Amino acid sequence: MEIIHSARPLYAMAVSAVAVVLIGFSYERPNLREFWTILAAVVKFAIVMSMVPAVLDGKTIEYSLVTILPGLEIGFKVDPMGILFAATASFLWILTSFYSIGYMRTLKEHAQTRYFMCFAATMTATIGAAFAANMFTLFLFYEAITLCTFPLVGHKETPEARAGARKYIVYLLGTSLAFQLFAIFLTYNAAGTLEFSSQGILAGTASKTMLTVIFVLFIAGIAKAGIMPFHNWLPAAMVAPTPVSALLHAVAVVKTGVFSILRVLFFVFGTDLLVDLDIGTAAAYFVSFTIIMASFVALTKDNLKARLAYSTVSQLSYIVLGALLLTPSSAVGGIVHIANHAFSKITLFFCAGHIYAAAHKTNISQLGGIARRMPWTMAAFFIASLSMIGVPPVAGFVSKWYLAVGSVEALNYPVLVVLLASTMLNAAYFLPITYKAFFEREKEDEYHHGEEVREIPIMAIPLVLTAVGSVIIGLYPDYFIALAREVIR
Amino acid sequence: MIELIIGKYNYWIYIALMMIGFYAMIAKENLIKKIIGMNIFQTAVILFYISMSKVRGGTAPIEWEHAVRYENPLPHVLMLTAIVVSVSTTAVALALVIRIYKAFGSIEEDKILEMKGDRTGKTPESVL
Amino acid sequence: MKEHIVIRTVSRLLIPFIQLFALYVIAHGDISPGGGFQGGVIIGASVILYVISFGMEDGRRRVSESISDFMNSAGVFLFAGIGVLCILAGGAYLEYTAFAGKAAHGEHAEHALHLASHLGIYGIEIGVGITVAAVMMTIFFETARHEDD
Amino acid sequence: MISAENLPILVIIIPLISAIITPLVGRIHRSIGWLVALLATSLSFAYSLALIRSVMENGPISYWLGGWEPPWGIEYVVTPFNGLVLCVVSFITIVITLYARKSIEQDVSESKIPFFYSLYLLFFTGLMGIVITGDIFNLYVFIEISALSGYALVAMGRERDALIASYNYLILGTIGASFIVLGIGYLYMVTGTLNMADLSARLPELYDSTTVRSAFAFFMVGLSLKLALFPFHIWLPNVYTHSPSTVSALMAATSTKVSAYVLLRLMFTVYRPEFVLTVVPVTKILLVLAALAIIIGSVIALAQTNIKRMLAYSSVGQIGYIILGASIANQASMTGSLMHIFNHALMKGSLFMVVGAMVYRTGIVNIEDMRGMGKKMPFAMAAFTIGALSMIGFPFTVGFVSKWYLAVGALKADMWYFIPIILLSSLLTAVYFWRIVEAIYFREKSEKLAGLPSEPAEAPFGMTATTLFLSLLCIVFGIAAFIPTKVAAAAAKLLLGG
Repeated sequence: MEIIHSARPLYAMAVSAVAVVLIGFSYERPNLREFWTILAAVVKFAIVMSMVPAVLDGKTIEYSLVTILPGLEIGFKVDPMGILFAATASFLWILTSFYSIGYMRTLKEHAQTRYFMCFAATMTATIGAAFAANMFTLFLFYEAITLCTFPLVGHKETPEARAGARKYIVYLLGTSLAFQLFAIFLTYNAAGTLEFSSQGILAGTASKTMLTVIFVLFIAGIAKAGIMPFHNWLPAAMVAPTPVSALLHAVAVVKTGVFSILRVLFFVFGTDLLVDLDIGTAAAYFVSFTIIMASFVALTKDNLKARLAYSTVSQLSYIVLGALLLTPSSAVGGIVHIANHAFSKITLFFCAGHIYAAAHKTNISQLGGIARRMPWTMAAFFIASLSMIGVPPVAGFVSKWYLAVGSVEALNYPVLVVLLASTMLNAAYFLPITYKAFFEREKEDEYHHGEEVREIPIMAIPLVLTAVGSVIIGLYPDYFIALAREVIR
Repeated sequence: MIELIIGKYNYWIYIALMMIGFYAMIAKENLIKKIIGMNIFQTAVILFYISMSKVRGGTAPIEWEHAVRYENPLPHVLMLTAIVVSVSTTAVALALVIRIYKAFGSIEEDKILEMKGDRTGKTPESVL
Repeated sequence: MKEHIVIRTVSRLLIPFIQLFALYVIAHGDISPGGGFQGGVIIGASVILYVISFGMEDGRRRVSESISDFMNSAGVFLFAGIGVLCILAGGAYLEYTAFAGKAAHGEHAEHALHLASHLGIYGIEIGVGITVAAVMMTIFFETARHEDD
Repeated sequence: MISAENLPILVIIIPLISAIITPLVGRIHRSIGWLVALLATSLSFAYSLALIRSVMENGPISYWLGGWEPPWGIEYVVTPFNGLVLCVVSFITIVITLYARKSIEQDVSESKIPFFYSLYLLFFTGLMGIVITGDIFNLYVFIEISALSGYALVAMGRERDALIASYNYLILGTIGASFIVLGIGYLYMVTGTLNMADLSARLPELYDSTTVRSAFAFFMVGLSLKLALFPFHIWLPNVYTHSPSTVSALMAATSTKVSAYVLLRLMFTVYRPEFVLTVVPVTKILLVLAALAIIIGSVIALAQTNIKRMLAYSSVGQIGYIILGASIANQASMTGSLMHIFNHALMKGSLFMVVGAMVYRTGIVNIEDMRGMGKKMPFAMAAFTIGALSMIGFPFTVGFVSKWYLAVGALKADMWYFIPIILLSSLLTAVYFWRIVEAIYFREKSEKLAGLPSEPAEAPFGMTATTLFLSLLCIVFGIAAFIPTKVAAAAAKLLLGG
């Protein structure tokens, strides 16, 4: 495989780091400040996209920033999986920037400068995680994301926000320090390196028991992936402003989690070793449990964001499941689902935030007839929920299809049943919302008198775009599938 | 056994003194008594060193025509330093006790501990 | 105790001799028992005796705080300074023989080295003596100070 | 004039002479004392750097005091091991000196300021002397010099409790030092030498002697007291809590580190590694104590309401790390231990400096009252956050580097069970630091803070700048860790007899 040495991944990261500083300095001029955010988002996306052709040609771009200690290197490697994640995240950042501006200004939130600074910082860390060339770099950015998003989660500074933010940091920092770091120590001790390799680095380095321990520690340590029992932070983090929930808890944070798990599975352990260890199936059942349970919990939630949060927990586990089934098709399904779920879920969160900003509603039971006032929003919501359920031609179908094929290939029929069951459950908790919005009467007393509820363009446009995006991906999935196939090749 | 007790009597004395001093430092409530204990402790150490340097029938280690057999001068020199240290420690300790007495009105440890953290009393700054 | 005429007279008589003895001890410290430390203590003791018999104020008039502070520093400075002079003269720290300079290689080499090291030791002894005396006084004055000042 | 070979003595003698003249020149103008202190520490640091460079290039340096050849004379030795400690101590002291000027003006009454700097320099002299000397009795003398000036420095604290803290420190410190001097006496009795290198050569054949073993026991107890190794740590929290901010920072950053150095020096270079590992496996005891220190220090820190006291207990835990690494005693863990001497000096120094700045401006020491401090003192609190992250062991900070080495060392020695201990303490550290970070940024100002005038917000420039500088170094050396690691690895190799 051809290797290009280039600092481009670093630039892609640095753009938003520079933006952090610029945003900080222009705190007195909101327009300039927002301009920096958008400029950084666009430039970042452009840099990321400029690396795509090379990656599709089967090349990797590598850059070593600094070697902290022998064996501990901050290095970047742009490979198909990384670029898939980076492209998704940076593209959605552009839309989220617009959406954020609309949201923050409409609601006249406080501490907007801090908000945008942390947002840009989080994006820096996310891209860093996407391009991390070794487990140490990944861990570094994994932790950096936790820290940068902490102020965003606790943005409202109310007691609930603080409690949520505390839960958030306790879960994420706690598990990563206790388990993930432990696993990294053990990995380094066994393999003598932390560098990702497509064959895995752990094969034949330690006893089976030790490798199983490392595996379990990694899975437990990456709480960002929301696998039960370490999923509680995700609903707790919903106290954040909705754009944060949208980008961070549908894309950046949780996807970094599953991305890390995929990295660990494919590049630290390697598929062959996982087959040898024979822990894939057991873990797959474990993850399946999360899929089903989270769906059931989602059914019980009336708060729209909470329902979306549990849906996220469930959907994240699809990705992990895909990787754990250890067949090419399921792996493709899992990887593609990173992008698919990102587009769909961000749409759903955008809708939730838009409804809150425009109509000050947070609960599903209040949504009766809202589609009449916010037709675009609810249409987008409908499309995105179809994607969640896995109805063609929307994006979610593609990944679900590959997952189902993979489970058949692996002769793992229980998992197939889980997939189908969860599809039913998804339908059960998403479709009633749409039904309510379109076909129920709105309750008069629910509205503030004299206040006209209407859609806010700067918020509506991004969510329509993401909905359209998920349809396009559903219709033309080849691009992403090509990337995903590069990963497992 | 007798040999052990009598033949090495210097060590027994030093250990006894050391234990007395140590006990006083740890167990006495009175701060001055603690300092006295500390002095006994340090004296025990000095005694130990000096007895170590003894040469049977040796004279003082000075430039002198009779000094054919003389005692090891090095421990003496070391103990000169140790005495200086001990004097300085005592001086610092006494100065502290004086200030403690001015600030708390007592040199009994249990009474002081009762008052500790009670900021209504005079601060050391104000008694200086 | 100020009113005790006997004590005052005896002290007045004794103190000069005590101090003379102190100087003797310092001066003979290089080859016989004694030296700066002991001599210094004796000087300090003489001042303390003076204070005991004539009182604090009188004592402080003789040896004011600034003088004892100055002596404190000056003694150590002398000590350390001689060490540094040795370095400047080309030897190691406190290598007095460095003072002999070229004479160390001349015909009277042994004599020169002997003289140099004695000179060095005398300087050190005097420094130590000054400091110890001053420290004794300072400790005494500080601990004997009245509560109200 | 002053040639390079005299550097080892100059490192000591310059602060010593400066300490003497400070009270005199301080009479002319009170800020001259500070200038002298700054000059002396800077020169010491410059010479230490020159020394370590020379050592890394040309091998160890030996200096004969008074031209007397060791083992008869006193010898000063510089190796990569103590060169590193010399640099750390003098560097941190410069930074704290810069910081001290304003802080001390508030903490110490004006007439005492020259004396403060005099004691400060003496303390520094003692520490440098401890590190550089190659003579075991000289070591004791320097220990006492630094300890005596340390007692006086602590007693300068603003509250009267400082006097009690200082007194207890004095009593325990004297016990510790007397034990050390007894150990020295025992060694001298059987070997007839006081030179460390000479001792090291003569001791192996005497390892079975009860005298040599008792000497070792005396050293261990004495140094554990000086080091505040659990369970000998009781003096430390009070001392750190009540002494002036500058002194807390200085002591936290240097004096326990130097004691740790002495422990390592005695364990591995006077006695040999085989003695502490196999003949009298004291490392096994130390491992247990270190693990207890790490956990208990963190747990007690969790329960504190006074920030200074919390940091003090956290120090107890961190000392455990240093001892843990040394007791595992392989190349990686020893490197980690030495790195942690340096790293902990940086982070704890900066944290205490933040607290000092906060006390200077607001007088707040209770964690409860720190709510909303981020809005008042953003720079100081940024430094606090960095320090806190470093204490947690966040990657990109120095705390991670030493923890990494310790963990790798523990795994290499097949002592995997220490990893959960390290990680658990990281978690506890995260808890007790994070609750403060959260309180300072995400809470309304406390009543006490709101009651204070809003201007001036930050501590004076000298304090804020030095604090930030030190905390930035926590990041710089967390990224460029290979620079100190190179020295630490060389030192570790030396200690382990390779």
